[in-house]
Amino acid sequence: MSVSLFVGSAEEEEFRADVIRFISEYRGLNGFHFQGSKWPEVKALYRAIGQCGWMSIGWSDAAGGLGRSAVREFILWDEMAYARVARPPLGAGIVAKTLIAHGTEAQKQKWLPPIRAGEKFFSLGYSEPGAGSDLAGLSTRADLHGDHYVVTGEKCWTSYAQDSDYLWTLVRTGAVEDRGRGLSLMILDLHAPGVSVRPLPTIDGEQLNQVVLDAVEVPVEHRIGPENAAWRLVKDALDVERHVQFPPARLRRDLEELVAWLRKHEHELDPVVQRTVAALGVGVFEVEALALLVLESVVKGRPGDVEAAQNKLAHAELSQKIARAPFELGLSEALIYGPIEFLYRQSTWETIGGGTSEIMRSVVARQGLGLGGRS
Amino acid sequence: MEFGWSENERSYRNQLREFLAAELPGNWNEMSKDGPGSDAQAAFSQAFCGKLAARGWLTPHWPKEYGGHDAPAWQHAILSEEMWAHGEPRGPQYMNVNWLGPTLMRYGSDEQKRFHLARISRGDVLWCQGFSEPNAGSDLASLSTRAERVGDSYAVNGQKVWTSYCKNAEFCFLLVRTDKIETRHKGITVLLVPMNTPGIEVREIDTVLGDRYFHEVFFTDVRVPVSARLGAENDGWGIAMYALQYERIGLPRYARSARTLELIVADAKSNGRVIDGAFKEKLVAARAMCEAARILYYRVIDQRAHNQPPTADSNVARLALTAADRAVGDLALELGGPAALLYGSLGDGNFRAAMPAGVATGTSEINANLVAQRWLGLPREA
Amino acid sequence: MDFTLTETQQSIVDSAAKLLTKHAGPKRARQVLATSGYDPELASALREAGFLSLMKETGALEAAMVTEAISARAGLVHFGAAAMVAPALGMEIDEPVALSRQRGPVRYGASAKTLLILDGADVRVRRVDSGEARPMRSNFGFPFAELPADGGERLSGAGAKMRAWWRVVLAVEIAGALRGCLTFTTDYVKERRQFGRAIGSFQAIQHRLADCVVLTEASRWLAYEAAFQGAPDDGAEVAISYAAAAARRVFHEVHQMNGAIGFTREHDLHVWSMRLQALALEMGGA
Amino acid sequence: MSIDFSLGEEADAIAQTLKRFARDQAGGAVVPCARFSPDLWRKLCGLEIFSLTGAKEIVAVMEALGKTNFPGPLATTFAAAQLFEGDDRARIVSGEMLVAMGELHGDGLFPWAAIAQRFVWCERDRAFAARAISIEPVETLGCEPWGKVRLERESEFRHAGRALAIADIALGAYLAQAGRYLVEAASEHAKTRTQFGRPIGDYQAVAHALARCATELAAAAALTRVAAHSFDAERKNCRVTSAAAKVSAGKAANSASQVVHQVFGAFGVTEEGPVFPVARRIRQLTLTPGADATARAHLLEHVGLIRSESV
Repeated sequence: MSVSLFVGSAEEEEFRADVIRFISEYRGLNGFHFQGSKWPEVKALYRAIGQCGWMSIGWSDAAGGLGRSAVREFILWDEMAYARVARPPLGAGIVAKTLIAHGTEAQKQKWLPPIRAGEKFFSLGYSEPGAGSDLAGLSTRADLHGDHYVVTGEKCWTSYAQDSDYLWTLVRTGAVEDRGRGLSLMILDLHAPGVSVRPLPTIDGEQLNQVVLDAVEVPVEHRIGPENAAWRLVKDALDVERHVQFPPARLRRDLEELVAWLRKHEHELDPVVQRTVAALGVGVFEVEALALLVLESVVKGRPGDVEAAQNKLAHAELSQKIARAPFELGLSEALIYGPIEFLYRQSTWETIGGGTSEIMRSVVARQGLGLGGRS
Repeated sequence: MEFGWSENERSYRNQLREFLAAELPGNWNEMSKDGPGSDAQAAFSQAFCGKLAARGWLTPHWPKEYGGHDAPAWQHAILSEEMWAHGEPRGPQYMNVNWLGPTLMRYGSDEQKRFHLARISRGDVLWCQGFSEPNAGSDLASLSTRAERVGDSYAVNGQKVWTSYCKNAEFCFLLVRTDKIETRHKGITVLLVPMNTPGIEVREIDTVLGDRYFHEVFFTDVRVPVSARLGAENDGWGIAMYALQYERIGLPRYARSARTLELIVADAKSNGRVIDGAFKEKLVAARAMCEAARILYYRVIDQRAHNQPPTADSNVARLALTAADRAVGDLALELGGPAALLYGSLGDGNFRAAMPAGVATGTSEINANLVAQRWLGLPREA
Repeated sequence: MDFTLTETQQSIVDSAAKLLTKHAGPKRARQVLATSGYDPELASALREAGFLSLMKETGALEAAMVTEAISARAGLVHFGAAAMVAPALGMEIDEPVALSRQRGPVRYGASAKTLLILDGADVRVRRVDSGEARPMRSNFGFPFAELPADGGERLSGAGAKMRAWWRVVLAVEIAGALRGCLTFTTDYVKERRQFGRAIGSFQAIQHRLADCVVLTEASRWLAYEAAFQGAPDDGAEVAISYAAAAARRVFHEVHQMNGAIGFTREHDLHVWSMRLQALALEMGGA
Repeated sequence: MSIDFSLGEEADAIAQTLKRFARDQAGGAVVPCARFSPDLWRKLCGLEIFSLTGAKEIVAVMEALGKTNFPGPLATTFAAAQLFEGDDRARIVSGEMLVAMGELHGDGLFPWAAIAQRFVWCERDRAFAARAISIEPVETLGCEPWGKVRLERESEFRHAGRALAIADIALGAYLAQAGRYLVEAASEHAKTRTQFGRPIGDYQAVAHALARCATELAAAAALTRVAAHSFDAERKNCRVTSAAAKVSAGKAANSASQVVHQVFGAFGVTEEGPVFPVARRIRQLTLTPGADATARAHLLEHVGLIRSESV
C-alpha cells in the first residue's frame, strides 16, 4: 500500500526516489513522533537534510534556496512522514518564508544561513493559557524601551522549546481591545535572561512546555515586520506552509502498522475487522486527496483556507480512527505498551493541536458555506 | 432503591398483554405501519380506545372525579410501555391521555373539565395540537397566529403547520397571540377550538412519514367564544410549558424502537439474510440504547410517583429516546441491505421514519441545552 | 421500582464516600500507579469497614454502589472482583482477586492472590504464587500482568454466572470512571474562557456534554439494575455493551473538550479517561 | 503541471452543456423526477454523453447530473458503453436500449431490471452478458424500476475491470455532487431561517454539522477526480481508487442526507420538498446488491489485510 496517491512529473518522481534513498540511512529514527527524546539524532538528520540543500528547497534563489515548487516540499516531508523520521522544522518553513517575504536584509542574513544548514531551531510561541485557539485574545506584553522590547507573559503548549534556540512568538504591543491588530511578531532568544522553560509531560510520553517570560529583553531588530502588523504575517505564513503541515503518508503508515498488527494477532478474517479496515483504507485515500487539494491551492497560489481546514480536520480525525480501531474492535492486546497503544495516546493531540477541530469546522462553515457569524 | 415490580404491577402488565393479544387484528403490523394518522388506524383506534375505557384502562391514572381510578404513576407507565411496544393502538389519543387531560385538569374551568375530560376518558374524541407555525418551529414564543377580542369571542387569523392527525380531530389545542409580537411568550393564549368552526381549512402535507401525518391549518376570521379560552388571556405560555412537560416525559418510544428491532431481525431472517458477528454486535448495541432510554424514562416516572416536580432528568431521558430511535433506524437500513429499497418494506419505512428522527419531536437541541444548563449548571449561550 | 436510596443505602453510600475521601482520589492514584498499581491501604480500609461482605449481608445493588464510588474516586483495588464476582460464585477467597479469560492482560494480575479463570462453561479457581505474574507495562490507568491460565480448582458450570457478574462489575466501574470524567470536564468548561466567554456556554460544548450525561447516567442505572436483578445474562450483556460504547465515546468527547490540558499529565483527566479504555476492553469489548 | 484537479477545458464545456440542459428540462431546479422518464432519457442521450470514454469527461457529466438529481441508470450506461460493441453499443449510447447491470444475490433483486433490454451480471470484477428467464418488477424507495430476476449467463465480457472502474468513478462523481447540493440547500435554509432571534446557521450545532458534511463530500469529490486521472493515465491502482471513491461518496452523501434532514426540520420530510427526493436517490444508489463486498475486497487487498479472495 506504500504508494502515494499522488504521482508527480518524471523529475518529481526522481526527486522522490532521491529522498527515499536518503531516508534509508535514518530508518528507525522515529523523530516524527519523538522529536524531544531523540533530539541529538533528529538534529543530525536536519543537518544532513541541510547539506542536501533540502531545508531551503522551496526558498527563492535570491534567498539561498533551490527555488523548487511546493510539490517537492510536499514529496520531501510526506516521505519523511511515511518513514517516521522527522517533521518539517518550523525554522525552514514559517520562519524562513516570513523572513524572506517581510524581513529586513539584516534579519535575512542573520537567520537564513543557519536555518538552511539545519543548525538553528525555532519553537512556535503563539498559544497562551488564556488563548489557545483564540490567538487574537493573547496577552503576553512587549513594551518598547529604547532599542529593545521588554516582554512579559506566558506561552504554553509549546512544542520543542526545550531544544530550540529561538521562540517565534506573537506578543501584544497594542491594546487588548485591538485584538488581532495589536500584535507583533518577534524572534526571542530562548537562552536570554528571564526565560524559563518548564516541561509539561504529556500522555504520549513526550512533553509540551510552559515558557514563562519575565521581563525578557528582545532587541527591536528582532521584530519581524511593522509593529502591530503581525496578524497578516501569521496568516501569510500559514498559506505558504499548509501543504507540509499534515503529511497524509503518516496515516498510510499508521494503517499499515495496524494491519500488520491485526495480522500478527490473527484477526484478519474477522468480518468486523474487515469492515473496519476497509473503511479506514477509504479514509486514507480521502485524506490523501484532500492533502492534494491543499497542495494544488499552494502551487496555483489560490486561497486555500477551506481546503486547509478540511484537510486538517480529516487528517486529525482519521489518525484517531486508526489509532482507536483496536479498541473499538475489542482487542485487549492493545492495552500493552507498544507502538499500537502509543498511537492511541499520541493521536489524542491531533484534534487539539495546531487549531482544534472545532476551529477548523468553523472555518469550513464560515468560509466554505457562509454560515455562522459567531465562532 | 430497587428495580423490581410488585405483584400488582406484574399482573397488570399480564392482563394488558392478554387484552392486546385478543384485540389486535392479525394484520396489525401491516396496519400500524403507516402511522396513527392513517384512516385505517384512526378507525381502529377509536373502537380500541372505547374498549380500553370500558375496562378503565384509558385514563387509569386520572382522579376518580374526572373518570379515572387514581392509579399510581407506575401503572400508567406500564400501560404506555405496553401500548408503544405494540405499535400504539391508541393512535392519536395518547395525546389526550398524556397531556391534554392533565393540562385541562390544572387550568380548565369547571365547565371545560366537565365536558372535555369526560369525553377524553370515554375515548371517543380526537384532538390535535396547534403549536408550530411556518416561522415558529422550536421557537414557539415567536408565533404569530392572532386572536382579536370581538365582543364575547375571539377572531382568529393565521396559520399552523406540521399539525398531526387534525384531519380526523374534533378539537384543537391552539396557541394564539393576543398581544403584540414583541411581547413574545407574554402575549400568548390557549384556545380550545372545535375543528368544525367555520373559517378553518385543513390541508394535508404530502410527507414521507405515512398518510395523514402532517397538515397545514389555515384560520380565516375563525370565531371562538371566550368561554373556550383555557386559563387567562396572555397566560398561554405557562400552560403550554406545563403541557409540554407532560408530553416530553410521556412517551416510552423505546418500546416501539425495541419492537422494531425484533421485527428487523425477523424480517432479515425470513429474507435469508445472514446476521453475522458485525451485525450481532450492532443489534446488541442498539438494544442497549433502547434499554438506556427505558431506565432513564423510569427515573422520570419515579420522580412523578414521588410527586416531585419535573427536573432536567426528563430532558436526559428524551435525548436517550432520540438516540435509541436513531440507532434502530440506522440499523434497520444497514441490516435490510438492498431489500430495504423495496417500497413498503421494513427498511423503507425505517428510512422514512429515521431521517427526521429527532425532528418530529422538534426539540432535541432544546433538550440538550436544558441538560447542559439545568443538569450540569453550564451558563446559557450569550 | 424505586430510585430513591433507602436509609441503609444512604448510610452505606455516605460511609463509602467518607472512606474514599480519605483513602482515594486522583492524587493517591498517581502515587499508587508509580509503584505496584495496587492500593493495599485502600483495600484494607474497605475490608475493615465491612464493605467486602455487602453482597451477602445487604445485596448486590449496594455492593455495586460502592464499586461505582471507588471507581469515581479512582481507587486502585479490584473491589468488584472480591466483593461481587467471588461471592456470586459462592466463594470466600483471599483478596486480592483477579479475573482472567485465559488470554489477554490481567488487571491487578501481579498483586492477586487468587485468580478466577473463565474457562468456557466452567470457572477455575487458582492460587497465584509469587513470581508467577509477569507485569506488563501499560498506560491505561491500571496495573496489568500476564499470568498462567492453567490448573486450579474447577467449578463446573459456573462460567455463565462468572461472565455475567464480571460484566456487571465492569459496567459499574465504567459508570464510575465516566462520572469522574464528566465532573472534571464540567468544572473545566465552566472555568475556561475563549473568545471572551466560558467555553461551557458554547452550544457545541453543551450538546456534547449533554450527550455525555445521558451516557453516564444510563450506564450507571443499567448496571445497578442488572446488579439488583442478580446479573441475568441479558441484563448483564446490555449493561456492559452500553457502558463500553459509552466509554469509547466519552473518552473522545472529554479529551476534545479539555483540549491541551487533557493531554498533559499535570491535570487529572487522564486518571479516569485512560481507564475507560481498559475497562471497555477487559472482556474483549464486551 | 503535475498537480491538477481540474478536468480540462473539454470537460468544462460538457459540464456547461449539461447544466443548460438540466435547466431547460426542469427550470433550473433539482429535477424532482420521482420516476424515470424514457423521454427525458432519450433527450439526455441525444447530447451524446455516453459515447465519452475519458474518465475526466465522464466525471464532468456526472457531477453536473448529480447536482440536479437526474434520474436514470447513468453509471451503468457509461460502463455498458465500455463493455458492449458494435450495434448494441450504438443503441445503448443513443438511448434506444437500456442496460441493467449488477450482482445477483439470494433475493434476486436487480437494478433497472423492470425496463432493461440487456443484462450484465457482475461477479467481483468479472461481467457476463445474461438473459433474463423471469422478471418480477418491484417498486423501490428511489422510484427506480428494479425487478426480482432469474438470469442465465451467456458470454463473458473482456476488460470488465475497466468498465466497473468507470461505473464506480461515475457514481462517485454523481453522489458527491448530490450530497453537495443538499449541503448547499441546507446552508441557504440555515441562513434565512431564524430561531430565537438569529439564523439557525449561527448555531454551532448546525454550522459544524454542515461543515463536517462539506468536508466529507470534498474528500469524496477530490478522490473521484484523482481516480479519474488515474483511470485516464491507466495506472495500476485505478481499480482500488475508483472503488474507494464510490464508497467514500456514498458514505458522505448518506451522512449529508441525515444532517440536512435535521437542519431542514419538518420541511425535510415532505415528499417533494428540498431534501427527500435527493436523499432517497442517494440511498438507492448506495444500496446496489453486492457492491459493498466487491469494494471491500479491493480495499482489503490493497491495504494488505488479506491476500486475495478471502473476504
